[in-house]
Amino acid sequence: MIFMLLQISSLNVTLSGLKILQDVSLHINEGELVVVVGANGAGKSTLLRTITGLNPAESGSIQYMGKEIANQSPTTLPATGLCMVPEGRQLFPEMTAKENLLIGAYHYRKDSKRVANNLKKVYEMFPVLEKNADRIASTFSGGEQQMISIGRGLMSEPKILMIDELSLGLAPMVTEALFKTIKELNRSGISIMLIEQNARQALKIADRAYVMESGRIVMEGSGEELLNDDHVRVAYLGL
Amino acid sequence: MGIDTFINIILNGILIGGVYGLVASAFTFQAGALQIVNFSYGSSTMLAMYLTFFLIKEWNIPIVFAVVILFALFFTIGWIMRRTILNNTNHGTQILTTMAVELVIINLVIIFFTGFPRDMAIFEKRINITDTISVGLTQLICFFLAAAVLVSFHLFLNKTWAGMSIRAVVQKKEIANIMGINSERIMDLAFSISYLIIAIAGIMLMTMFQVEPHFGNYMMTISFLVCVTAGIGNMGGSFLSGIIIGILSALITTLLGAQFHDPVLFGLFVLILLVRPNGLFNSSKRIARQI
Amino acid sequence: MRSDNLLRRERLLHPLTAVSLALVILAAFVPIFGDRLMMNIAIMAMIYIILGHSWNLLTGLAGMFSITHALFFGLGVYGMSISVAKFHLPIIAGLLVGLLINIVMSAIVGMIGSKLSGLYFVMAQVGLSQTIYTLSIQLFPLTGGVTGLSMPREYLMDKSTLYWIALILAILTTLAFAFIRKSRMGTMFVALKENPDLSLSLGSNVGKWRIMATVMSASMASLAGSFYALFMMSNNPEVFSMVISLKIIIVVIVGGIGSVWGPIVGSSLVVMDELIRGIMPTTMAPFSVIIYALVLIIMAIRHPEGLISIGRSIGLKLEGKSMKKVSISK
Amino acid sequence: MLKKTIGTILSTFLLASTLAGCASSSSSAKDESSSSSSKGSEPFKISMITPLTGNNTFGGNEFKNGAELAIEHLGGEINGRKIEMEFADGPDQNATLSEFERLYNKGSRVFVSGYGSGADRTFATMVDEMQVLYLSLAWDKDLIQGKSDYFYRVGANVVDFSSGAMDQAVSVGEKYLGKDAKDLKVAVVYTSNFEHIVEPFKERAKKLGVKLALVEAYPNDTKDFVPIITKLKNTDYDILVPFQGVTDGTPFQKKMHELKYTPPLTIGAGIYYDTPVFSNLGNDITDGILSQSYVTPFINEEAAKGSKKFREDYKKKYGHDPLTHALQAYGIVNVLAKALESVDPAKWDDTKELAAAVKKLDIDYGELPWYWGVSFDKNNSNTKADKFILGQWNNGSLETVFPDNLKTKDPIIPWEKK
Repeated sequence: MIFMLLQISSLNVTLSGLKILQDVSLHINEGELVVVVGANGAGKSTLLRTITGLNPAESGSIQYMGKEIANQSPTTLPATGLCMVPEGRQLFPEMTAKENLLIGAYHYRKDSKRVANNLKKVYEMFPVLEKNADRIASTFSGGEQQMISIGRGLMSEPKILMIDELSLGLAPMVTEALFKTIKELNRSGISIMLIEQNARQALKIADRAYVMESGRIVMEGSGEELLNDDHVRVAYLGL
Repeated sequence: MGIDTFINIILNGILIGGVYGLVASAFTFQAGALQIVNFSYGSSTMLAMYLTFFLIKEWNIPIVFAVVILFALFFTIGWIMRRTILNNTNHGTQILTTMAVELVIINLVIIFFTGFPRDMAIFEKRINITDTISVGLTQLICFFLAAAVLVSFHLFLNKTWAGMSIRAVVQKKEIANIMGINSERIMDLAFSISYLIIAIAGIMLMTMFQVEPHFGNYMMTISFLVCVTAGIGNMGGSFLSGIIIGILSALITTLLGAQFHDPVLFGLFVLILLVRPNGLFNSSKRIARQI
Repeated sequence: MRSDNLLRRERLLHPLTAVSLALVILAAFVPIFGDRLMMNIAIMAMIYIILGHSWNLLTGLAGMFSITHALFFGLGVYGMSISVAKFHLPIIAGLLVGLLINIVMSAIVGMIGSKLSGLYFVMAQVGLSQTIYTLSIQLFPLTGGVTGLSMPREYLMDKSTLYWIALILAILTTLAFAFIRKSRMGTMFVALKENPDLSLSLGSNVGKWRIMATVMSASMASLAGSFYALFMMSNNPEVFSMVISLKIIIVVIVGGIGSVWGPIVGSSLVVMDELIRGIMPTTMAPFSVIIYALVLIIMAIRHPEGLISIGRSIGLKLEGKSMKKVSISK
Repeated sequence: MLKKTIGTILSTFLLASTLAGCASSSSSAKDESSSSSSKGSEPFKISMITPLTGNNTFGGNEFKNGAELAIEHLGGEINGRKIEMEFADGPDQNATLSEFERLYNKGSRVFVSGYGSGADRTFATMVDEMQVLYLSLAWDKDLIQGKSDYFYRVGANVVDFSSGAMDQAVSVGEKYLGKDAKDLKVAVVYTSNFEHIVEPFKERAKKLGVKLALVEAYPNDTKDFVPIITKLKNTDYDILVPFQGVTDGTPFQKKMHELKYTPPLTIGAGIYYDTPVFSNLGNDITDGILSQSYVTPFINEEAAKGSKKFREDYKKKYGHDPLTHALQAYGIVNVLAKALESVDPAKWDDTKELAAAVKKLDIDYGELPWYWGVSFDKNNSNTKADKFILGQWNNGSLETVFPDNLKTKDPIIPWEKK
């Protein structure tokens, strides 16, 4: 049997009187790359923020490795291997690239060997960051910033990396390269939950995918199935 | 007036200005980096001075222990203040509550220590550079100590995990949270550390000046002045502009006369606020980087 | 959207009727227990009501956090006492001089306020008020220095006369505040407070409105100041002190920021203060200041909407409505 | 409609309760006062409103101590009737006025002024109407506006004091420096809080033709005195006259010492240089400095009866040497006691009679511990509070060197500093 890493069942979220998520159920198996597509405002980001505990869950359950984590303090999560790469990169703008990466290693900061090791790995993956390690984060280009953000996530040694809008505001070339990196990461054993508006590319690399519309999961299937689905083609691929 | 006199006055201004810079740096750290406006800042400095005096002079506690006690006390005060009255983000509320704290501190000092001015009675030795030019030894030590404290604080913020997490929390609280940093705890820590700086500044001021319950007012205005010239949040700049203020105030007194000191300085202050609200050294609102 | 909807929800009852009602009740007490101490306390309460409205107009409505409000009050005091004691002008001239100085000063403050906000504005005010305070001491031949000037004894008024003047002034400023709050101008002020950028894009001149708010607020404070000079028969640099500014703020915060009732309810604190001081042994005097400070801390943190809101929320709960949150400054 | 009603009721209740509260407290106080005036054997109350909080706490407490000690020395009674001091806190003008009204309401009809006496201008205009006897120590020259029956200035006034300081400087200059008033150069340094004290000094200098070589008024919160002292160093003058307070006097002299600068001759005028606090600076700094002040407890014992007793008992009771402030308070209570002695205790509650007795007072110099006599002019200013002493620090104690009848030692001029 495949090990179910993250399981969300009938999750409801209400923010300032508005129902954002309704009865959302989804799961991620170990080693999977799961994509959630949906239009702007469908509640995708809220889903991630609720998983990490930044937004309160109203009802339903979020189980991570068999443990209930709904409404837990976000600070406890990195140590368990759950990490989010937030929408719009959200780097610490006035810190250097290296410092940004290091913050990802905060929860095991006392193990300096482990920190250096992981830092080396990230630098190998994104050599451009090693070259500019002491530059202030806000001076990097969008793609490079996304690299820092992913790198920061990787520094926390995640079992699941949840990436919010990987391609937001990036040039197509850059996006493509990043998608490739994500796929590689997934192959190296990290489960990935990717939230995307850019459905075409995301679905291409997805093992499984969900489609979200106005706070509900309306469709589920393998990446290929959804790419060929008529509704998805009309609504998200513009065909 | 000879050139020697002039150099003397400027040197004096620089040395005192350095200490002003240290005093103001904790205020600018609180206001700029932590977004906590602390109007009880001046009286906290005054409290540190009184405690230094009483610990060392009246209760005859050995200096090392006295300093440790003072640090522990101020760390706790900072912690408690942050946990109770500064646990919000509204500047208006912060200003009001801290002004109330100032009243509490001043009156507690009057109750326990009386309003009597206190002086450590340390007589400063002068170091003669030439026959006519000299600097005060205490001032000189304080100046370099102030610089050392600021440099080590800078290193602390940049080179340690605690410092880095403070900066991370200050810049993006939520993201710091999901990276496993307990932002509330870190803010408490940062605020308490700023109170340690106040304690250090208090010790230094006590060696140089006499203290009375309203000494804090002066330190508060000086902090405002320094902080605005440097740009709120710019700690390196605050040291520099502390020196500028020191020189400027010496020059006003010497060239124009002491009665023009306050009006000119405060007029300049308002002018700087209007023309360069981000300070003389800040080109934009890049505040957190300089902390 | 007319943004006075925002205000309507807060409104307890028609301000004009409420105010006249309360003040008439207040006034009715005086003939019954009319001794000097009570009138004295009542006059102080009235002065703080006027100052409270003045602060409320600037901070509660227009959203400009006035931290050194005693500056306007003090200029009013000095305008009156200098013109009367030094230049032997009639009282009315003293009033006008005070107003004039205040208009100039408040135009400056308003101009600064339209350019700066938040902590910067607060610090600029502190700088300005320090300058004025220093000048009030240094310009000894004009101001009388630290000891001030004495008004000639023929201007001494009976306590009850003073009481009635204070009452009338308090009623007038209350009405003025209520009127401004309801008018288009008040709407504009609140709009600027709630969203300066939006108002800017709608084409209203933020600077102009902010200066206007400051000038009106300063005029009210000036009135209180001129009256205070007649009440005290002298001036003193103390009138610029932070303690007075703080008291003004406490009065409004305790009462309820932004509301007509706020300063009136809050002025009960001035009364309380006098009473507490009477009960406490003198050696304990510093404690009463500490208690004052603690009240401020608790009110600012727990009930920033003021005492009146506690009362109001009881009333509203019965109807099942929730309160609108009010913050001290943006 | 409901919330309207509740709101109205609540607010009215608040107002009513506070007013009722103060009314009840005042009415109960009224009972007290009426009962006290009906008997005559009740303790007689003298009230003093003095700053016990705020900026002037220190001086305020000195006043309180001095007055307390005066009552103690009087044995707590005069002519068989008990007397009591009643203190209230007056940190600022407004608080002082409301405390005044509160005490008045409780039946106090006799007041002596506290330290700083911020509201004395106000009282000067209103005590006549209220028929309250007020003995003031405030020294503003235009304090009393017109004729009064109830307001008395018992202490000195600032014009006498300040122009007196100029005269002292001139006479010292003539006697010891061999310089004429016309050749004398004086430097004056003061905090701008003392602008009103220095003004007559300057006028007097102008009149006598004394040249003011340097006039430096610094803000009252000045902490760094190096620039000012440097300026002094570069000025050519004969006598330095600092007008300083407790917060700036010590740092100023300390800094001068640190900079190894000794002025040719220093005559401190007034507020601070005569205090024992100043002597804590150490003999190296203080010795040789001349200081003009009000009369102090440190004068020739034979010239002022009781001054030594005051000095010693004060130190025993409060742990430090008395300042001139304490003596002022001690003195003014004694002046009042003299007036009380001359009136039948049963009639003390008739303030009018008491005020008349005060007006009639004629006490010669030296009868009271503060040396000053008492004799009021038509404006109720004490004409016998015009003697000021010049002291000199000598081996850590302030010796009175002028006038001759009060002096405890001869002045040493010029003083050679080690």
